[in-house]
Amino acid sequence: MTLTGEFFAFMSLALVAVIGGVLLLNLTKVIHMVVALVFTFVSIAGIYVLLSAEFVAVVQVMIYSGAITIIMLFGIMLTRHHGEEAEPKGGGLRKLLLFLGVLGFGAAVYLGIYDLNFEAVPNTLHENNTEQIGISLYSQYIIPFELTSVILLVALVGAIVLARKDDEKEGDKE
Amino acid sequence: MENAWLIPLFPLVSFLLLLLFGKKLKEASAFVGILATLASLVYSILVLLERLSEPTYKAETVWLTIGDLQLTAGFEVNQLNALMLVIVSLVSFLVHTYSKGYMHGDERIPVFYAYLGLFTFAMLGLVISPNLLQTYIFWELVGVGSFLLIGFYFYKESAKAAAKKAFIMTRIGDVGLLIGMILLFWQTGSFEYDEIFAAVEEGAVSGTMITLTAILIFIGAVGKSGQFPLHTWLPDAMEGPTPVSALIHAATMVAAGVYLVASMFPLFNASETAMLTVAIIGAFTAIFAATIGLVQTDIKRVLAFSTVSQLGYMMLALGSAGYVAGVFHLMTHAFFKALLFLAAGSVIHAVHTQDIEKMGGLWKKLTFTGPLFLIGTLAISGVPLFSGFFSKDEILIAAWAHGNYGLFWLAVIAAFFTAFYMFRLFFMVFSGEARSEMKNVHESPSVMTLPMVVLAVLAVVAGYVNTPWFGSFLGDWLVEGNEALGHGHIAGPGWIMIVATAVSLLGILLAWMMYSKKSISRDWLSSRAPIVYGIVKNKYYIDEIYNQTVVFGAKAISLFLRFIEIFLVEGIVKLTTAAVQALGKTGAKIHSGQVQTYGTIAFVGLAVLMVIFALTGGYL
Amino acid sequence: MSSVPVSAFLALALILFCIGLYGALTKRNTVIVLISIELMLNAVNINLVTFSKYGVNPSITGQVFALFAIAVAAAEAAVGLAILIALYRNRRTVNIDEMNQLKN
Amino acid sequence: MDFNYFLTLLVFSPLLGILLLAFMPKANESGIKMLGVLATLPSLILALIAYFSYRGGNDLANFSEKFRWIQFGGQGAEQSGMFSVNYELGIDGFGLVMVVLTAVIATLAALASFHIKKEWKGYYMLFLLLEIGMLGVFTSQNLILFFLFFEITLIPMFFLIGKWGYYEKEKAAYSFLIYNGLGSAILLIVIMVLFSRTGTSNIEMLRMILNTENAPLVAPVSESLKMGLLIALLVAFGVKLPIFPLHSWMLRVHVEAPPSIVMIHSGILLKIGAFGLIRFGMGIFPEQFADLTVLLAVLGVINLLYGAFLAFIQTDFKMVLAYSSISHMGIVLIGLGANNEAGIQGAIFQVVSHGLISALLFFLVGVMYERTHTTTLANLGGLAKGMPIASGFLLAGAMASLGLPGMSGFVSEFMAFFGLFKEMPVLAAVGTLGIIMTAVYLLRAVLAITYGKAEREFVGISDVRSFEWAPILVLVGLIVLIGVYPNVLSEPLQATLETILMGIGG
Repeated sequence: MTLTGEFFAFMSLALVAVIGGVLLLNLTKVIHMVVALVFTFVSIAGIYVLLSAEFVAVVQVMIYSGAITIIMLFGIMLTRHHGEEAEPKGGGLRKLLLFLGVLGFGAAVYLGIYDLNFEAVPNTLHENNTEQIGISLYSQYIIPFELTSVILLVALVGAIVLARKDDEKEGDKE
Repeated sequence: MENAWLIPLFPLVSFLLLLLFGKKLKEASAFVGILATLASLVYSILVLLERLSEPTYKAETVWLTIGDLQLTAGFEVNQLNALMLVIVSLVSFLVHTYSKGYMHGDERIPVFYAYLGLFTFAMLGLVISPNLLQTYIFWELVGVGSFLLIGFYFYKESAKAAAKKAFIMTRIGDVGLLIGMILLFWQTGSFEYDEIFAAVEEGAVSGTMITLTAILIFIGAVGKSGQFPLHTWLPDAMEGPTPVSALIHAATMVAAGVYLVASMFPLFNASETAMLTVAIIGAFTAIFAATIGLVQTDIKRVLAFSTVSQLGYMMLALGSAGYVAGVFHLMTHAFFKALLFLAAGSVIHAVHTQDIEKMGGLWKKLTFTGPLFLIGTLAISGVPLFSGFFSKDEILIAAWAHGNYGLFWLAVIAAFFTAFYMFRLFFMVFSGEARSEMKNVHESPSVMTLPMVVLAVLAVVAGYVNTPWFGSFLGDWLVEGNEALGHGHIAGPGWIMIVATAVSLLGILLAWMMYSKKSISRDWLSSRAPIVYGIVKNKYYIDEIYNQTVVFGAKAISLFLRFIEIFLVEGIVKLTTAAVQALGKTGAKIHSGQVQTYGTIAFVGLAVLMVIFALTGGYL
Repeated sequence: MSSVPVSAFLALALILFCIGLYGALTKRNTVIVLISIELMLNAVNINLVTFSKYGVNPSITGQVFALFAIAVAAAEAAVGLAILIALYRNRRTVNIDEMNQLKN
Repeated sequence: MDFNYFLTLLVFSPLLGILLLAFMPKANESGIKMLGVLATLPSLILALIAYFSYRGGNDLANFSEKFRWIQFGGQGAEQSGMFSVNYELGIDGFGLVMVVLTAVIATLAALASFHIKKEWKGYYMLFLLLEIGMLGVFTSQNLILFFLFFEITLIPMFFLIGKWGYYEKEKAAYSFLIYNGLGSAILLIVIMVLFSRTGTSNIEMLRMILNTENAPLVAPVSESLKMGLLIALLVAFGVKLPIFPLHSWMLRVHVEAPPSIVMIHSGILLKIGAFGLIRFGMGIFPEQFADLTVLLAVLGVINLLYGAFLAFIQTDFKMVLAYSSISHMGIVLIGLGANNEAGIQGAIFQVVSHGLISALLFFLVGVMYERTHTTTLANLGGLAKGMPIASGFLLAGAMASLGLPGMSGFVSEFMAFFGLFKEMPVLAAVGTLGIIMTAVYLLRAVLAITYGKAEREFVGISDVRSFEWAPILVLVGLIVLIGVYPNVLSEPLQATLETILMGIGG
């Protein structure tokens, strides 16, 4: 493995992503956690670029770092009681168990992937990436694409209904 | 002889008939039993007469198939069998007749005769068995017959205990026989007597194995014949009606042990150790029981201990290679001991007590019974010219000739004791004055005295079939054609006969001086050595020792196992249920409704599985 | 040829997935739980994109699927938050410990 | 004679009775009882026909029947017959003997059920269902079918104990169900492993496949797996038999269940354990079985002595009999442990013989309880005065149980020990202590009941009544018949024994 720029880029991006994740787990204020995760999302976008998926990277930045994070922040603002994560009581055993479980799971999967290496096949993903995706989406995956739009619609309507229904209920009560 | 198998069937038929119709027949059921045994007797005599001139007859049929093995059942008529058939059916017939009078008025007469029939069937079946397995089968049946008859007065606690004891003690012996028999089978490949003997003779069985099996079989005989240390049931068995004691515990069943050793004689003879064991146990039992007999006060118990003692004599004879002597004494003993028991029954019938301390002066009142009892007493004491004299003499000679000098002297002392306690019994019952109020003392009816007369005659004359003076007809006939059994007559030094006569007369004299003339105080022993007297009086505390060791041990084991049952087995059960309950409770707790907990558990489970798969490479 | 091995990308995805999983199952604030789930989805997306480039048959399909996944994740986040708010209005809490309606 | 559906008819004939009973008005007590008894008769008659036609020279293979039933796997599997579960009934000598025994005891127990006090309708319907299960167990030629019938016996039994039993009936019923449920679970595992690895559940096929080298298997069955399966079988049937220390449920059942049910239970259901061990344990895994003989013999001796010593100190007659059952099942194990002709035949004889004897004893317990309302030894005594006939038979039953020659108990005991003495003389000698103890505890208990002073309250009680004669006479008759002429039983068994012994190679 040579110390190329690509490698250096990967390492730093990965480091940032992992640090973001760890911060998510360890910070106490909810807002901070969300912000920590933004780093992770952005560095994942960087990873996508390394993997010659520019379009996905952009989408990642827009949807995750943008939309979802904002939604979450709104969620926190709308609901939050105490800004901090309350100290869990009596969950120590569960946490330990889970930690071991996650560790075991990770180890088991890592066992499966650590020496995975496929024959490198030359590909042209980086050339006109967006165009390729567009062609693929509108030809091969047209039906899933349409279905996705249905899902989004349903989610939109559903979210509105969920939010409104309670308003009415409360209105009824009052 | 081809139809000798019919002989045991007559009493069996009587047994079945009485079971079915006994209630209607009432006292008439006695006749069913008497007729059946009469038929057996007549037929037995015919078979014996036929056997005198013809060779052994044997017939068999397949009884049980085990794979390639075929176990057979059948019958055999050889010298010993034929002789035993006559003895058994004769005594049985006489006892059946006698019981007609003795049991008169008992409402359970049908049951009594049914039991007698069952016993007689089993006993006759035992003596014609051609193989060990069949012997064992009838051996056990005889035990049941005895058990039923001892417990005939079922409402008496003592009878219940005695019956139980008799059955269990003999069963201990039976197990010995069973083991010995099976071991012998796997050594020789057969249960048949002749094939076993052939195998032993060929040397197909190792010496240790012969000794082992012989001793195991002897244990069976010890149980049945009331030899030390399994003798304690026999005196207790006197709880049964007296005719039963005469039939079973004097003449037939207890002799079965001797019969068994006699019929397995070639096997025993092949092992010096086994022979010595038999002889020592026999001699020891003879002297041991005789000493106990000295101090008993129950008329039947005295006779019971004398039976034990006499059986010891027979064992001594067999153990000293005196095959003929043993069988001979078996025969004479059957007659005079049955006579004594029947006479004792007659006395009890008359005075309604068994305690000789309360009797006395009955000579004048019981004009038949008295002389008959005397004949029996003389015979058992070994007074010259009576049958017991000849047979006992043979035994002593056999013991001497075989080189068992110590045992010989033991036997002589036992003979002295025998004479003493038998005459002590006789004098206490019949001479002097009555020691308690006796009302309605009357002589027994003729149906009871006639059998006694027959036995008395036999008790006198039976000895002459085998005497050193006129020739040993019985002995020669018994061993004819079978060298393994030894000689018909063993020559011994002449002084033995004199010694035997002297000790028996001495015993009689001593008894006369103590109990009739009263020139020696009766308390002579009890006042001088009260401890010895106490020990002997209590039968050496054997029963108590057994109670303290064997019975207590069994109880202790049982309690220990119950402890295991409660704490270990039930404990495991409780532990299991507790574990399941704890698991259930934990499960209920986990179901807190929190998605995260569910998720955690599901995921951890998955992780564990994945780790396992990863480690095992995907295979379980 | 890339100097970064496939397994490195996969390992990164694995680490992120584990972090997300751990967060989703331990955090008490429902919003954080939702975010952790998003993180897990992201980890999966990394895998998809990695295989689309370095897989046995490199093709654009992996990226397309990543896009779909992102779309669905977005929808899920929206609905999830809506539910969260509805729940919050009912029970005045976002603390997941107190959400045990499954129990009864 | 056409025997095409003979066994199906035989097994399911009680169903007719169940249907008829369903339409019977609940109040018609005598009608229900009559019908209940009559419904057991067809299977009895058919069983006897089978027996006599076999003795008359008919081949038992003629009775076999087979229908395709359930098919797992695709079309290809159907062609090869792999993974198919067929409805297969058939009997060999052992099965025949057990079927006859079951039919006889079921009829007698139905008669004994006249003592039942309530809800005859439900009782008899469950009873008949139980009979179907038992007959099915002994005739099925297929492990899965066997398992189904095996389970059918559990459910009615559970209700019969739980509803018609004595004071602690519910506890006893649960004990029964839990223990036996565990046993069947283990059995199911064994069956499934065998099925999945060999592709067949037919007993004969399994026997052949597993004992031929290089037979076509779906998945390999290693020697150690076979051993594991055999031990699992031992546990599964050991619960049923029961083997120490898995016996405590059986004590409760014996004490709490109504006597007529205990007749069935002790007479037949316990025997399924022995049947299974011989049929499957010995039949399918003969080589591994040969390795386990020492264990079996030791377990047998433990059972024998443990039961005997504990029976010795029990204060309740039913408990004495319960422990005596444990003790006697020890003899079955001893016979199996001997693993030779005599031993196995002795074990089978003991199965039959103990079935008859314990049925007789428990019937008499029922008869006596009916009159004295107690089974505590201390409260009983002198019954020979009030009921001489019942007492006599009780004594006879005890004698048969303690192995008196001329009765069936002796033959089996003798053969089992006969066999074991050949293989392990020392162990057998230890075991013979059990023979003595059997005499001790049985006499102690029986004499305490029948002999001794009559308790005043028992003086006026009545002896054996009309319908009570039939079971007593039939059972005693059979016990004596087998005892006097054992070939009546041993001849049908020879063919089965040969098959089993061929597997052992001895």
